[in-house]
Amino acid sequence: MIELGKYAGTVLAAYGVSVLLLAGIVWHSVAANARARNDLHRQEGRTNG
Amino acid sequence: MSLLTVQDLAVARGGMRAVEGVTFSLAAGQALILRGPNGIGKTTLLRTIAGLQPPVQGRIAMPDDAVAYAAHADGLKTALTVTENLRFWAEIFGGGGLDAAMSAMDLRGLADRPAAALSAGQKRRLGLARLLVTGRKLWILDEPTVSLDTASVARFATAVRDHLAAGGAALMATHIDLGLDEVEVLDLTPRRAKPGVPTRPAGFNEAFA
Amino acid sequence: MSLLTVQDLAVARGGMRAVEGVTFSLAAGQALILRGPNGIGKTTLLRTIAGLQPPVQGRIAMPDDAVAYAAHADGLKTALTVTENLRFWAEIFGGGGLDAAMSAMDLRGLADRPAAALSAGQKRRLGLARLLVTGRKLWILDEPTVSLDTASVARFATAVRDHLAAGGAALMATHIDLGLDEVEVLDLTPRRAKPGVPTRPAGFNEAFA
Amino acid sequence: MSIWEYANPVKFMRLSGAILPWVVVGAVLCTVGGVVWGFLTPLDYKQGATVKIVFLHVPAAMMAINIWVMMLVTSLIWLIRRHHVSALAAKAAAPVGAVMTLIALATGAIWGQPMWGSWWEWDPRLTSFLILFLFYVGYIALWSAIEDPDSAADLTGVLCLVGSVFALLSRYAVLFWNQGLHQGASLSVAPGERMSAVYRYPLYLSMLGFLLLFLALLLIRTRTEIRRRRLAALQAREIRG
Amino acid sequence: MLALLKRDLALATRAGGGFGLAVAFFLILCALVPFGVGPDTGALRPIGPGILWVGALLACLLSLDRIFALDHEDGSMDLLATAPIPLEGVVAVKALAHWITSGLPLIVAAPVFGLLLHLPGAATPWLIASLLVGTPALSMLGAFGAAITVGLRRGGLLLSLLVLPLYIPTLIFGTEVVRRGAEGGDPATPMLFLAGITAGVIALVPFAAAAALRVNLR
Amino acid sequence: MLALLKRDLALATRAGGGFGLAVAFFLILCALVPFGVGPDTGALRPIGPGILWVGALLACLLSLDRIFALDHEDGSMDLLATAPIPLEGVVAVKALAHWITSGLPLIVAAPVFGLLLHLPGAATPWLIASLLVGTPALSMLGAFGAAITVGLRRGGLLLSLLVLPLYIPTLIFGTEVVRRGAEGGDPATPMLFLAGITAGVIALVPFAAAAALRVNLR
Ligand code: HEM
Ligand SMILES: Nc1ncnc2c1ncn2[C@@H]1O[C@H](COP(=O)(O)OP(=O)(O)OP(=O)(O)O)[C@@H](O)[C@H]1O
Ligand SMILES: Nc1ncnc2c1ncn2[C@@H]1O[C@H](COP(=O)(O)OP(=O)(O)OP(=O)(O)O)[C@@H](O)[C@H]1O
Ligand SMILES: [Mg+2]
Ligand SMILES: [Mg+2]
Repeated sequence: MIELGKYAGTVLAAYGVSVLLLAGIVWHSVAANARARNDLHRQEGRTNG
Repeated sequence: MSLLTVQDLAVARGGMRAVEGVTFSLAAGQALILRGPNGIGKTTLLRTIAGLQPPVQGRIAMPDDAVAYAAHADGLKTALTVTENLRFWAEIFGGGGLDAAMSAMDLRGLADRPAAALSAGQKRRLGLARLLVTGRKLWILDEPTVSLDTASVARFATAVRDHLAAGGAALMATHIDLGLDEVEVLDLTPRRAKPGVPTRPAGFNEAFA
Repeated sequence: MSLLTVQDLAVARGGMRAVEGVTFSLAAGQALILRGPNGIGKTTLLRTIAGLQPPVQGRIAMPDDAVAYAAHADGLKTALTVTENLRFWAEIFGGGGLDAAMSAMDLRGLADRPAAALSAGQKRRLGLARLLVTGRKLWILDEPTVSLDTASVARFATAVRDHLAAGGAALMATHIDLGLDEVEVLDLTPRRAKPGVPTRPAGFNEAFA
Repeated sequence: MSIWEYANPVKFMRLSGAILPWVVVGAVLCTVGGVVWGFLTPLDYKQGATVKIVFLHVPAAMMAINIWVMMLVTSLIWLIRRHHVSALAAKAAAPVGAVMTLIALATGAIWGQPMWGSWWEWDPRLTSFLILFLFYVGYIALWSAIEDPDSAADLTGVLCLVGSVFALLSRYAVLFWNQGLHQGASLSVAPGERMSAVYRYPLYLSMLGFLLLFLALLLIRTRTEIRRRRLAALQAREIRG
Repeated sequence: MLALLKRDLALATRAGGGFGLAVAFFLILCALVPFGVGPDTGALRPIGPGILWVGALLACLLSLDRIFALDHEDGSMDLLATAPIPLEGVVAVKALAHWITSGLPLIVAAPVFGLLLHLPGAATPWLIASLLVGTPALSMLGAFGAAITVGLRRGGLLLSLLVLPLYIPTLIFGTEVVRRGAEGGDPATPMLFLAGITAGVIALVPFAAAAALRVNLR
Repeated sequence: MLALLKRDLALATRAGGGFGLAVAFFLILCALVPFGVGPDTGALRPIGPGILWVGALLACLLSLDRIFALDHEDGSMDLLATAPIPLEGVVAVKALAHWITSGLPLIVAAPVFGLLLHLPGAATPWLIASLLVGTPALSMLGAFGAAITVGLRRGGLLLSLLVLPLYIPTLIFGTEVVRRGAEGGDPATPMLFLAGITAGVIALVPFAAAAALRVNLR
C-alpha cells in the first residue's frame, strides 16, 4: 500500500504541480503542432491549386 | 441636403496659418478633390474638417457622426489578420457589410493573412475597405491611392462612385489622377495664408512674429 | 584602376533573394545609375555594396575604406547646428573641406541654424554635403535627390561631375532624371531573382520554401 | 552521411517523423514508470515520504541545466555553420527548459516547507536556478519579439552565448554571497553518501524518462517551428510574386 | 468600446505584444532586491510589503508607453478620435486593457513573489486586496502620463518621472495596508483611503488624459 | 572616436537630451523606498546599500534605450557602420557616453541619497568606490542589450528583461563592498571581483554588442 505518512500533502502537492506543468507543456506542444500542420496544409493547397 | 459646409476656413500647422479663406460645400452625391503643391496645407485642412484639430477661423458645419477619415497611415495592427482588423473597425463604428467591403477591395484571398504579411498596396486596400464598413456618409481621404497599382485605383474609383450614388459625399486630397473625371477640383494655391499679423494668432509662432 | 568590381552578385532582403547575377565595374572617373521598379532591390544592392549586409553570392572587390554611403535617412541630429553636424562627420571620416562643402551645397546662410529648423530639401542638401567632407572615392547614393527642387538637383549634378573629374566614382539608384546624361544606366529589371530553390539559401524564407 | 545533413529541413522532417513514435512511446513508459515507481517507494527513516519528491525534483533539475547546454550548442551550430534547423531546435527547446526549471523550483519549494521550515530560502543553488529561469524567460521573450526570423535566430544565439557566461558567473557570485542549505550531489560515487538502491533505480528510470520526454517534445516542437517557417516562406513568396 | 477592449487584449497576447513581460520584470525585481539587501530573513521581512508594491509599480510603469504610443504611430489614434466613441471612453478602455494585461497578472503572481521575500502568510490576502484596489489607479494615472508624452520620440524616462510622483499616495496607503496586515494591525483605514484614491482617479483622470491626447493629435 | 564621444555628450546636454533625468529618477526612487518601507532608521539602515545600488541600476536601465535607438532611427547608425572606425569602437564610445551622462551623475549624487537612507558615514567612500568601479559594467552590458533590441518598436521592457539578469553579479559584489564597508569588514575581496567583472565586460562585451548591431543593421 502507498504510505505517505504525515507529509502526504507535501508529496501530493509536489506531484500535482509537476504533473500539471508537464501536461501543460505537452498539450501546448501538441496543439501548436496540429495548428501549424493545418495552416500549412491550407496554404499548400492554395499555392499549388 | 448639404453634408458639409466650410466657410472662410483658416487652418494652422506648427503655430502658423497654412491656408485661409477656404469656402466650399458638399451635397449628398457630390465629391471634391483638393490640389496644391507640397506643404501648402492639404493634410492640415482635412484633419481640421475631420475634427482632429480646431480651426483658427471660420466655420465647419456637418451632421453629427458623419465623417470617416482615412489618412496616410492606415491604422492597421500588423499582428491581427485582415478580417480581424476590418471587423474591429466595423464594431467600433457600428457598421457592417464586412463581406461586401472585402469583395469591393479584392481582399477575399487575403482574409486570414496577418496584416504584417501584406505588401504596401494590399495594406492600402485594407485601409480603404475600412471606409466601407464605417457606414459613414462623408469620406475625408488624404492621398487615398498612394502605392496602389492601376487596377486598384480603378477599383477605388468604383467604390467612390458607388458611395456617391448611395447618397454619400467625399473630400479627397491627391497629387495624382484618380480617374474620377466628373468630380470638381479645388486648387488651394491661391488660398495660401498671407504673412501679415492676423487679429487672432494661430499659435506661439504667430503671436510672437 | 577599378574602384569597384561586382561579379555575379546576388542580394537578399527579408530572407529572399531580390536581384541576382549583377555584374559591373566602376573605374575612377566613372559613374553608374541603377534603375528598376519599386521593390526590385536597388536599396538592398546598394547596402550590400556599402558593406551593411553580406552578399548571398558573388564577389565585391574594392579598395579599403573607399565607400561613402548616403541613404534615404540623412543621419542628422536635429539638436545640432548645420556646421556641427557637418564637422562631426568630417572628424569621423578624417576628411576636411567643410567650407568647400557648405559652399557647394549652398548651406553658408544656414550654418548656425539647428537642423530641426531646416526644410526637407535643406536637410537633404546637408546630407549630400556630408559626402564631400568624407574624402572618400566611391559614392554610393540611394535616391539622392528626393525632395530637392530643380536648382538643387543641378547643384548636385555639378558636385558629382567634380567628384568624377577628381578621380572619384559614383553608384546611384534613382527614379528621376538627374541631368547626368553622360552617365551609364543599368536597369535591374532583367536581374530580378528567379523563384527556384538555390543551392545556398539566403535566409529562412528560402531555406523552407 | 554526416550529422550536419539532418539540419536540412526536409531530411529532418522525414527522419524525425520516423523516430518520433518510438521516442514518444519510450518517454511515456519511462516517465510514467519512473514517477509511479518513485511514488511507491518506502518511506525514508529521516525524511519520511518527502523523499519521493526526489524522483521529480532531480530529473527536472538536471534537465533544466542540460537543456540550456543543448541550446548553447545548437545556437553555436547555427552561428557557425548556419544550419537553420539548429536555430529552430534551440527555439523549440527553450520553453521545455523553462518548464523543467519551474518544476525543479516548485518541487524544491514544496520540499523546503517541511525540511527547512520555509517555502523559499536564498540558498545558492535555489538562487542560481531562479537566475537560470530568468535567462530562459529573457531568451523566449526575445524570440517572440523579433519578427524577422533570420535576425531573431542570430540575436537569440548571441544572447544565449553571453547569457551562458553570465549564468555561470552568477552561480559563483551567489556562492560568494550566501552559504547553502541544500545538500550536495547524492548520486556521487563516494561510497558513504550513496543513496540506497531502493531509491536509486527508480531515480535512474525517471531521469531517463525525463530525457526521453524532452527529446519527444523537442522533436514535436522543432517540427512545429519548421512548419511555421515554411508557411511564412510560402506566404512571403506569394506576396513578393 | 468592447471591441476596443477585445482588440487590445488580443494584441497584447499575440507575438510581440508584451503580455507577461511585466510579470517577468516584477520577478526580476523581487529577485534583485535580496541580492542587494542580503539573503537573511530578518532583513527581508520588514521591507517585503514595500518592495512588492514598488516592484508592482515599476513593472506597471515600464509597460505604460505602449498604451497610446503604438496606436499613435500607426495612425489608429487618429481614426479612433473620429470614431463614435468619446475619447474619454478610449482612455478608460485602454487603461483597463493595460490593467488586465499588466496589473492583473502581477496580482496573480504577487503571492508567489511574497514567498520569495518572506512575506508572512497573514499578509498575503491583504497584499492581494491592496493590489486589487490600488493598481487600477496606477494604470489610469499611467494612461494620463502616456497621453501627455505620446508625441515624444523616446519618452520612457520622462514618462516615469512624470508619473512616479503621482503614484506616491497609492504606494503609501498600499504598503500600509500590507504592513498592518503582516503585523496584525487593522488595515481597514488605509484600505479605505486607497479605495478612495482609486475611485477618484478613475472618475476624473480620463478627462485630463483625453484632453492631453487631443492636444497631441492636432 | 573622440568626435563621436563629443557629439553624444553634446546631444545629451541639449534640449530633449535627457541629461539629469537618470538622477531625477534615482532621487524619486530613493524617496519612494522610505514610503514603502517605513521611515524608521532601524529598518532603513541595513537595506541602504542595497537600495542605493538597485536604484542606480534601475536609473541606468531606463536611459539605455537611447544608446542606439535614436541613431538607428535617424540613419546615423548606417553611416557610422560605414565610417572608418570599427563598430566595436562605436559601441565602446557610446557606452562610455552613457556612463558619463547617467552613471557619473549618479555617483556624484549618491552620497546625498545615502544620507536620505541613513547610510553610515564609514560606508560612503566605499559606496562611491563601488559605484565608480561597477557602473561602467552596467553601461556596457546595457549597450549590449540596447544593441540586441535596437530594431524593435517598443523594446523598453524587453531590454530590461534581458539586461537585469546580466547585472546580478555586479550587483552582488557591489553591495557586498558597501555592506562590508558599513560594518567595518574588509571590502577588498568583493572589490577585486567587481573590478574583475568590469574589466572582463569592457574587454569582451563590445564584440558581442557589435555583432548584434551588425545583425540589426542588415
Ligand atoms: C526551489 C528550490 C530548489 C532547487 C532549484 C533545487 C535544485 C536542485 C538541483 C539542481 C539538484 C540536482 C543536483 C545534482 O544532482 O547535482 C537537486 C537535487 C536535490 N535536491 Fe534540490 N533544489 C531545491 C530545493 C530543495 C529542497 C527544499 C530540498 C529538500 C530539503 C532539496 C533536496 C534535494 C535532494 C535530496 C536532491 C537529490 C540529491 C542530489 O542529487 O543532490 N532540494 N536540487
Ligand atoms: N509638425 C510640424 N511642425 C511644424 N510645421 C509643420 C509640421 N508638420 C507640417 N508642417 C508644415 O505645415 C505646412 C502644411 O503641411 P501639410 O502636411 O498640411 O501639407 P500638405 O499640403 O498636406 O503637403 P503634401 O502634399 O506634402 O502632403 C507645411 O509647410 C509644413 O512644412
Ligand atoms: N524588412 C523587410 N522585410 C521583408 N521584406 C522586405 C523588407 N524590406 C524590404 N523588403 C522587400 O525587399 C524587396 C527589395 O526592397 P528594396 O528596398 O531593396 O527595393 P528598392 O528597389 O530600393 O525599392 P524602391 O524603389 O521603392 O526604393 C522588396 O520587394 C521589399 O518588399
Ligand atoms: Mg499631405
Ligand atoms: Mg529604395
